[in-house]
Amino acid sequence: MNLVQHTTKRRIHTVSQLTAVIKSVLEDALPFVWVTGEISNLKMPTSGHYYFTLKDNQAQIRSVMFKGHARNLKFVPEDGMNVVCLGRVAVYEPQGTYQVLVEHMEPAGVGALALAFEQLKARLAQEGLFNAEHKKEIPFLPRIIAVITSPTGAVIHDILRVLGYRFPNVHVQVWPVRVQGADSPDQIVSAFSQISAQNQADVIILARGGGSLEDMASFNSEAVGRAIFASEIPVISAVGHETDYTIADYVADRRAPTPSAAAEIAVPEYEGLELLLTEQVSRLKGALSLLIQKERDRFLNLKKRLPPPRRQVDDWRLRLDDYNGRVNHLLFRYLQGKRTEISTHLYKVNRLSPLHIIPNHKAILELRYGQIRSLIRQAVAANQAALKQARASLDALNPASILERGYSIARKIPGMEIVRKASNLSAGDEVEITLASGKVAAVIKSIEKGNKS
Amino acid sequence: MKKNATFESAAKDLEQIVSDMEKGDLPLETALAKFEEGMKLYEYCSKKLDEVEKKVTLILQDSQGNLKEAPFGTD
Amino acid sequence: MKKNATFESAAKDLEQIVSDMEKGDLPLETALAKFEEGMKLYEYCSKKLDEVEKKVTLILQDSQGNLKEAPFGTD
Amino acid sequence: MKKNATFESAAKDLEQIVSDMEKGDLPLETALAKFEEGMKLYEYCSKKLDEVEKKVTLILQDSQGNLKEAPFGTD
Amino acid sequence: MKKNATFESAAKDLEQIVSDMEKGDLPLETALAKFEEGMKLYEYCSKKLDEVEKKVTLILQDSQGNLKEAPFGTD
Amino acid sequence: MKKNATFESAAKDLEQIVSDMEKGDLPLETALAKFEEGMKLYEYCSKKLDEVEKKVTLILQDSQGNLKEAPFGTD
Amino acid sequence: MKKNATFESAAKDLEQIVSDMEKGDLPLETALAKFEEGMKLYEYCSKKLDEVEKKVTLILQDSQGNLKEAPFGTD
Repeated sequence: MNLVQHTTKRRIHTVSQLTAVIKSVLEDALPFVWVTGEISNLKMPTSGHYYFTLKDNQAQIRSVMFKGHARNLKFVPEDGMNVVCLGRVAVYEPQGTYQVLVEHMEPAGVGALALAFEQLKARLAQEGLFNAEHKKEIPFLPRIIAVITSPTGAVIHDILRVLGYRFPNVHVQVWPVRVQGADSPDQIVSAFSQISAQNQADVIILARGGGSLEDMASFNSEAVGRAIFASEIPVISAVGHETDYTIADYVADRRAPTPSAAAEIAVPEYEGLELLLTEQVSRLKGALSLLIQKERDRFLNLKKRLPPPRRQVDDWRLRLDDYNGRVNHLLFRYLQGKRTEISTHLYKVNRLSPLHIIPNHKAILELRYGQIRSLIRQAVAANQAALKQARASLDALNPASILERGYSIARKIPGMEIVRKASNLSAGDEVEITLASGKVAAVIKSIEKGNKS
Repeated sequence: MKKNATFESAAKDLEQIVSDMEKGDLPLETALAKFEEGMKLYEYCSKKLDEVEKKVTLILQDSQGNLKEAPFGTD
Repeated sequence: MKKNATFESAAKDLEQIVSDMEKGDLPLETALAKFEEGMKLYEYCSKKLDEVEKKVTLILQDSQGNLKEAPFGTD
Repeated sequence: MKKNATFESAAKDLEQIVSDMEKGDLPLETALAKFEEGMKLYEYCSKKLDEVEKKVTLILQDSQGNLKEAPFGTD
Repeated sequence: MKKNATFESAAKDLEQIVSDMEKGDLPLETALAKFEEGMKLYEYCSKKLDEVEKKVTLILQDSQGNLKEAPFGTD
Repeated sequence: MKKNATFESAAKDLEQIVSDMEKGDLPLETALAKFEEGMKLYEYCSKKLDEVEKKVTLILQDSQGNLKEAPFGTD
Repeated sequence: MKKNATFESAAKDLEQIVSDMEKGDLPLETALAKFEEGMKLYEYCSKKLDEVEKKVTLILQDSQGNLKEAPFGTD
């Protein structure tokens, strides 16, 4: 559709409709525009947004840079400053005005190349090529390092020198490429694909020295950027000066500010590692040695504390000897006691023996002996006295005492009866005549009778 | 005098005879007999006493053989 | 005197005899017999005492070989 | 005295005898018998004590063979 | 004394015997038996102690043969 | 130690082991095992360090497009 | 002591024994047994330590064949 068709085929718009069309036409056609001009009428209200007019000799256009973008500005905009802005055109329908909503602003003077760089950068960024999640880790100890660079010049020299002193035992493959010029990007891309195909290298260093933006063209090329992104092997970029970033720098897994720095990133320091390992072993040995020593000490200590039951034995010996002594002592004391006890009994038995009562008995017995002897003698003497008395009486009464006076007694024989009467005799009778002294026998011669009967 | 009369009965008889004779009215024959009987009794008793004395002495002598002292007739 | 009489009963009998004789009205034969009995009792008791004394002495002599002290009759 | 009497029963018997004898009114024969019994009991007890002492000495000699000290009767 | 008694039980028994004997009212035979038992216990315990000491010495000698230090009884 | 471990992981393991052991409270057997493992790791790392020979090569492409590795003269 | 006990369990047992014995109120036989066991455990652990040290020396000799330095126990 063109303007002519619009006019021929008449169609009437309301203001709103027209404005809407304008808006859509403008905004669709100019989603992102680079515009250069001089800042004028710059205002920054408290909202933090920049409001200004971009103008050149013939025209001017109202512009806004919202706070969010303004924050990223590397410089402070001023009236009269020539700037290049990246933004989009926006139509404000209520007032029928249009303006540029600036998102990026830089001082003017940057060429088309820079523009192209920025455009590419923006595109690749949007695609996510720079995203952190795609960054691969650089291996700690690469065996083979592929260096894509110019085989001549200071860059490769610096890299090799640094690798040499940091970690001598490494295989460095130098992939010679042109680092500038029209065929440079192709060579670099080709090197990447060949390295990938070979699949030997552990890390890739893409390097070149510093230079102008034009010199960096191949490192800012989309092809190289995509080749870096595609590489399965981690890539370190080392381009130009420390402040210059290339597309390669953005895509690479690691960006080194200089080639020497890239070499430092690629390998660890051998001596340091060796030292570290030796130190670790030393500490390992030390720790074990300490542990063993500690255990030995612990056991010696335990052994020292382990008391042999000698003291117990000694204590027991003393106690047992005490018991033994007491048992002996007690037994002897006991026996002594028993002996004393029965000795006391013996003493008493002896003291009370019949020997002590015998003298009493003897004395009584002797007394009785005396008594009985004396009594029998008394009895005999009494009888003797009585008998003596009887004899005396008898003697005194003896009829024979008449004979002393001359009388005699005649007894007729044989009857021996005393003759009192002559009549009792007859002559011839024999008589015995008792005289005071002696007897005589006589025969009766005659009888003379008396008068007594 | 009864044979085997005890010393006591003999002594009693002797006493009786003495007492009888002391009354003094005995016929001579009786007196003589009594006297004779008295004499016999006396002798009997005398002999008995001698025997007793002798026996006592013997007993004491026997016991003296065994005993230290107690001689007869010292007290 | 009973055979195997104890010393005590023999001593008592002897005492009784003495007491009987002291009454003094014993017939001579009885007195003699009592005397005789008394003497026998006396001898019996004497012998008993001697025997006891001898036996004790023997026992003590026997035991003296075994005993250090306890002398006889020291108190 | 019973045969195989213990030391204690013998000692007790001996004590009883002493106590009996101390009452002092024993008939002679009883006194003698008690004395005799007492002496026997004493000797029995003495012998028992001697035996024990001898046995103790032997035990100590035996143990002295094994042991350094423990002298007999020093305390 | 029980066979295979532990040292402690034997020592306790010995102590009990000492305590029993100290009460002092034991019959003679019991006292002798206790003494005998006591001596046996004493010897048993003594032997046990000797054994323990010997064993300890052996153990320490053994370990001294293997080890540089740890002399016995120095600390 | 895992087979085909990287130098880095092996070094890290070694470091971990050293740190574990330096805490000093490992059982002896564990410590010995750790030590053994540590020594293996050390040897592995040591080997890894010296595994690669120093070599600088230049990759050349001939006319047929074949790659050739030539020593790179570092002047 | 259990056969094939680990060093740590042996060490723990030894520690327990020392702690038991330090309380000091063990019966004699128990004390002796514990002492014996303790000495065995000590020797067992000592031997284990020797073995570990020997093994360490061997490991280090092996690794010295491969490595330039790293003498054991110099630091």
